[in-house]
Amino acid sequence: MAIVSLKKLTKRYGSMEIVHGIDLDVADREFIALVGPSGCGKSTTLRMIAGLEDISGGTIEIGERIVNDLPPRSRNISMVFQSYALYPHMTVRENLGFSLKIAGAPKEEMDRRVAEASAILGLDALLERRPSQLSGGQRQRVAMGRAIVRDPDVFLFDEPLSNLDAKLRTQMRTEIKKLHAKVKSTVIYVTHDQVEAMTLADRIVIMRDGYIEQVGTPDEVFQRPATRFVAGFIGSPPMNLQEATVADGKVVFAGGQSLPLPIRFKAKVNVGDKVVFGLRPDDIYPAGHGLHSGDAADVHDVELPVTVTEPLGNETLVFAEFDRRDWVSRMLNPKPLKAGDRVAMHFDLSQAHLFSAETGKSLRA
Amino acid sequence: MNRLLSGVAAGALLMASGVAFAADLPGKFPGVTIDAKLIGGQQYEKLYERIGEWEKATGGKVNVISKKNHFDLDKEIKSDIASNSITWCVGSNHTSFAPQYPGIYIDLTKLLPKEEIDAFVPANIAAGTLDGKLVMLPRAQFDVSALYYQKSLYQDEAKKKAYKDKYGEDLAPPDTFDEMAQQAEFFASPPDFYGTQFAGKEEAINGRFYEMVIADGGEYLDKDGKPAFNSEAGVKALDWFVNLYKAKAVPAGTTNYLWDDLGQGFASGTVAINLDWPGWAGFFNDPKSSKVAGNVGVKVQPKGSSGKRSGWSGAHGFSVTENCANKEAAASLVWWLTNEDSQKLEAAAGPLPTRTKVWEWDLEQAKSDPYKTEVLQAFQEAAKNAFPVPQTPEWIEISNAVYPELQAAILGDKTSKQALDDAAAKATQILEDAGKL
Amino acid sequence: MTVKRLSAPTLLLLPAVLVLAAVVVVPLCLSFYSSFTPFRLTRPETFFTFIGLRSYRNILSDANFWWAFGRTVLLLTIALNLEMLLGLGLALLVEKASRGQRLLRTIMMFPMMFSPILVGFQFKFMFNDNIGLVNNALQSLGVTRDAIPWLIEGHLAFVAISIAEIWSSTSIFAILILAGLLAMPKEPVEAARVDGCTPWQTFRYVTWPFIMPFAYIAMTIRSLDVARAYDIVKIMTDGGPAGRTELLWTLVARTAYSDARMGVANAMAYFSILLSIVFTVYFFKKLAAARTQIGAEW
Amino acid sequence: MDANASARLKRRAATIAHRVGLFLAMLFICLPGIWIVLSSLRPTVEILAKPPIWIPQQVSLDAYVAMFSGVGKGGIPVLDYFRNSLIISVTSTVLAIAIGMAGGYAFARYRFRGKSAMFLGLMLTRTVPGIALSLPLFFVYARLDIIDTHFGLILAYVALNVPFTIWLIDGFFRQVPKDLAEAAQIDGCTRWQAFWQVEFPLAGPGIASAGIFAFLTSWNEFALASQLTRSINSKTLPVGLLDYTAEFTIDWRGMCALAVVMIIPALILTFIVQKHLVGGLTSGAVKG
Repeated sequence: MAIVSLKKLTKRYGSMEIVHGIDLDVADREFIALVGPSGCGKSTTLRMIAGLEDISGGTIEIGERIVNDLPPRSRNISMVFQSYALYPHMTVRENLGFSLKIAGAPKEEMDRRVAEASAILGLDALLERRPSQLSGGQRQRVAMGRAIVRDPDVFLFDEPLSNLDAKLRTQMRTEIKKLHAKVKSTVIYVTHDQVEAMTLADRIVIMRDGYIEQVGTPDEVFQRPATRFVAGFIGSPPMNLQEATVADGKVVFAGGQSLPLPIRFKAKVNVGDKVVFGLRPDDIYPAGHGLHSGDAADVHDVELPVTVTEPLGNETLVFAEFDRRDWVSRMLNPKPLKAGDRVAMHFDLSQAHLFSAETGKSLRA
Repeated sequence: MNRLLSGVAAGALLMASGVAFAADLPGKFPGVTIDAKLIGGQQYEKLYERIGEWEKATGGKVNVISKKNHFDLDKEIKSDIASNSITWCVGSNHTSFAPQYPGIYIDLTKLLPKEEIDAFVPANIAAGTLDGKLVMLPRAQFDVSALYYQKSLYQDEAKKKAYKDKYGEDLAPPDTFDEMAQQAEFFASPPDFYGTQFAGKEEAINGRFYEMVIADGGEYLDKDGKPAFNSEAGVKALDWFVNLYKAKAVPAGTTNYLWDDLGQGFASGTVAINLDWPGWAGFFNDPKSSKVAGNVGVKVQPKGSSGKRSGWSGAHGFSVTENCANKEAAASLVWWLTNEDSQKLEAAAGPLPTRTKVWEWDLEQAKSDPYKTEVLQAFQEAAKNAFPVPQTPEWIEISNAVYPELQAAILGDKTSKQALDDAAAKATQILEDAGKL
Repeated sequence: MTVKRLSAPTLLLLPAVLVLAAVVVVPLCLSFYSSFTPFRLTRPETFFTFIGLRSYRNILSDANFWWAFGRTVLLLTIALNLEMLLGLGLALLVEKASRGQRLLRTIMMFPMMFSPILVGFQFKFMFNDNIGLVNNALQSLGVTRDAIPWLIEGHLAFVAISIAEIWSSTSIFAILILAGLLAMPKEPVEAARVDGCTPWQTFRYVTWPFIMPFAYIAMTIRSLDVARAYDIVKIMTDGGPAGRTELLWTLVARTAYSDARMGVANAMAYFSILLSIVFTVYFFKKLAAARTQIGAEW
Repeated sequence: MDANASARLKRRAATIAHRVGLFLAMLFICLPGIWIVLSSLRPTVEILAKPPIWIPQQVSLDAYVAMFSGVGKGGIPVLDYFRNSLIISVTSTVLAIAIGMAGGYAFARYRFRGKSAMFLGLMLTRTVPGIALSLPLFFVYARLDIIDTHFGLILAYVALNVPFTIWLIDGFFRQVPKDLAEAAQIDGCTRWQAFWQVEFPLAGPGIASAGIFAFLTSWNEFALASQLTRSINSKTLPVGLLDYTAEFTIDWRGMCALAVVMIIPALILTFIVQKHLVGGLTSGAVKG
């Protein structure tokens, strides 16, 4: 049983508070991703869970045991570092077996568990090499193997894939997912890459400036971002977000252009409210090239000039100017377009989000 | 081989004479341990083998707590005085350093029979006496300079003739400093050959200067203890060095030379005349170390313009501290290391003794060796004119203040008079600071 | 836990602090006090006479002291800079060599194995005007007929001392700069070559900025340790002749021991300590600046 | 074609220039050493010959034989000096490294108030010239009665070397990524174990190079040794060199022989560890 529970967890360096009393419950065998821009406190939080940083306030429970002041080795965790932190003076085998050696495990057990981990990760051919003789992906695998061998309650990952190239990263992502299916431990995974978080995690924790902005499944955080920040952070390309003012039945942008007030927000706002209007690129598209058929109830059509196109093969990102700003749209089944073309855009306002300009909170019911 | 033989001889003599003093000296000191600071260096070591015999004879024990050359020993003794840690009994001493610390050593006349002290050369005893206290008993390491020269130069007919033509005198080893300078210039042919040389720094140049001031009829310190070397005699003395340097009759590096450079320079055969210490006599005549071996003549030091010969001298000796717990035992050890047998042992290797009897013995021993006889006779003659440094505690400090000025004059930075006036001013200042004037 | 963590660095530093306090700080306090007394070694009672700043006043008005001071600064400046240049050259030469690195590096460090006092004796003999190696060689090669008075003539003596000092200490620069060269990534140099830099430009704009921190480390190490030059100078000229090569350290040593005027000597010593501190702090600053410039956390 | 030819020529010229430069530099470095070795083998009359004798005519080991042949026969207690030097240098190096490791680790791994001031302060203790320190130190030592003991000199040398070892070792620990120690702690190590199992082996070459510097400093130090040692109880080789100087003489040949005896251990040691020395100073990229 390895539930991880953070209560009012706080970190201060001198007078500077880095993590502001966050609460989080991680279920047993759950894969949870901490995501956010650099400096948001996600790594610090992870390191506090690991015991590598003192905590300034609150409690950390692992497996229903308060571990606030326990040293890392007593928490029964393992961790994969961004730099992998392989011991350069040991072979792969020694790296894998190091924790067991320290724990004084008998040789047979050590060999057995190293062999198991090595088999899972396909490291058999590399066991006698040193880290310097390995490629990036191989090192990554060794780092994971070292974590597995310990058979921990909780796996901690600190941006494990950020040193890999794009292709390898995708590949390793899949392997991590498979691994989790096999070892069935609780995983806390820190990343700044929302794609990684979305693809891997059962639930995502989005952090900013030492606060948790939202906790939810990938679907929840994508569909129902709780704040403007989450809305902008999750999804690629990011959501179009523009400041606007609510007028009678419409939202008016800074440049004077307006869109109808989405129906589902009619009861939530008053005339004169300052809001941020958000619409994902998937919900703006040239007629006939969208996710939806375009005949939904709350659709608005505008003809806009194209400024840039980014063809991706199966789709093209079209940047079109509206209210003197570029809005990104995703065109499926792309047709050839070039800068300067004018194109009729569907705005699917049923998918629109409104956030309070003042608090950044979603105005959704 | 020679050394070995003399060692055996000394050993035999020791057996013979050891009985004579057994009644009172060395005495019996069972269980007594004497801490001693001794001068270190190969040529002084042979004597220390005799310490074992003293231990056997008296039942005492000697614990050597330091062995260094005298400059470092001086530093060490000063440090001990300053930190109040004179915990030892017997110390090596030297007439040039002794006046700096008159207070720490006892008067040896109180502990040793008068006839033993009378057996030393009186001048040596006088040099070891400060304010009426005999602070050290000299060992057979007495130093006064004599003139070494390359004999062949004086036998070379061409040179003889050239010299006669030039100066109207016969070429013979110099008897006065003026002759010496004249011949030095005559022989010099830089950079391959030099007429003479002198040690150019520290106490060495100051001592030579001191010696010449006296030879020229002047005084270094007057009877009130005031610096008086910036007199006419002083200027004349200093000019002697300056002119030799100007005439390139001495090696250009001479102002940085110390004794070892001089000895090695003469041994290399590139110097005609060399006023130097007795310790070199063997070295100069040893074909293994010297190119002038077999060609060395020795003569008493030259006369100054006043007709006086002068011999700035130094002697090594041993002293007993006031803090010593067992002064009798310490005095016995000091006596032992300077007694007849010990002196014979040391003198056999070349250095000059300080006991009258040992001088006689030494000359006797050298009879079959004409070179050694010549050396001993010259130095015995030279020793007659010997005198130690002025016995003021500030001597070393004055020396340090004066020598840069002497160098400045020699190198031409100042005139001799100017340099001496500056030096005298500094020396006066030092004496005033010390409350002596 | 918190208490324990707080004390960890303290505990770790404690032995160093204790040893340094015992061997350096306490004796320094003692000597600082004595610089306000007319302390003479041979008269221990003078240790308790207080004369205030008189020694300092005397020193400050003593031209010889200021000459020695200036000469010391000059020697340090010249020697340190030349050592750095030569060390750099040596490191570049050794780094370029394709074979025999092990031997070359050992030879490069050869002078470090010589005790400074030995260096002093060795160069004193080599520079002897009459029988020294240098003059013998020059005369045999027909460069000169004269016996050049290396240790006598004012400038030459200074040169001779500098040569000895440089010979004995260039190794430290060479070894540290070599370390820098070996640690340097190859890509920037290659990039510079492709970008059309001449070898000199490549060195000036790419290599040098990278190894600069190493050079400053060497500078700092050396400036911490400059006083070891004392042993060399002491043996070679001991400040002479006629005070032409007098440095602070030789002056201090002679005043302290030979003249036995410890009080005054200690006052002088404080100037030499001050000088070392100024040099060291200066190079530390330079080092920090150079580190940030290339972003190297060394 | 022309351009290629001249570029090739230039390159060859550069190679030759490099070889010549390297040879000259090495020659300049080695000459004094070679000369010392030669001087120790030749009779004095040949060393000091004028005109000079460049090619040794009589080579012998007399000076070495004499050196070892005991007091009174031209010998000096070289074995005692050697033993003292070895004991003092090795012990003080080990201690300086141990203390330096503790201090360097503190600077590299911990944050604490006044860290940079502390660091500079420690460094500055090294700027005190030996000559300024020797007498006050002597006072303290005289009170503690540790003059002329191994302990006294070891203590002094530890203090002499500690600032420098702290500095170097601090740098080496900084180069060992913090991650590694943390990984080790997560792998079940205490901080102490993590240090010995991971950080220490990785900083090893660097620590070895700090050790070499410390050893050479102790081995060659003279100013303090001449003040704090007195007899064969503790006199070290550099002080022993002065046994060949007396009031009027220097036995240059004997001194050279002793110098050779002194240099050889340092040379062997350096030759063995030079790879670690340079490697230790460079060990940068632990992470690939």
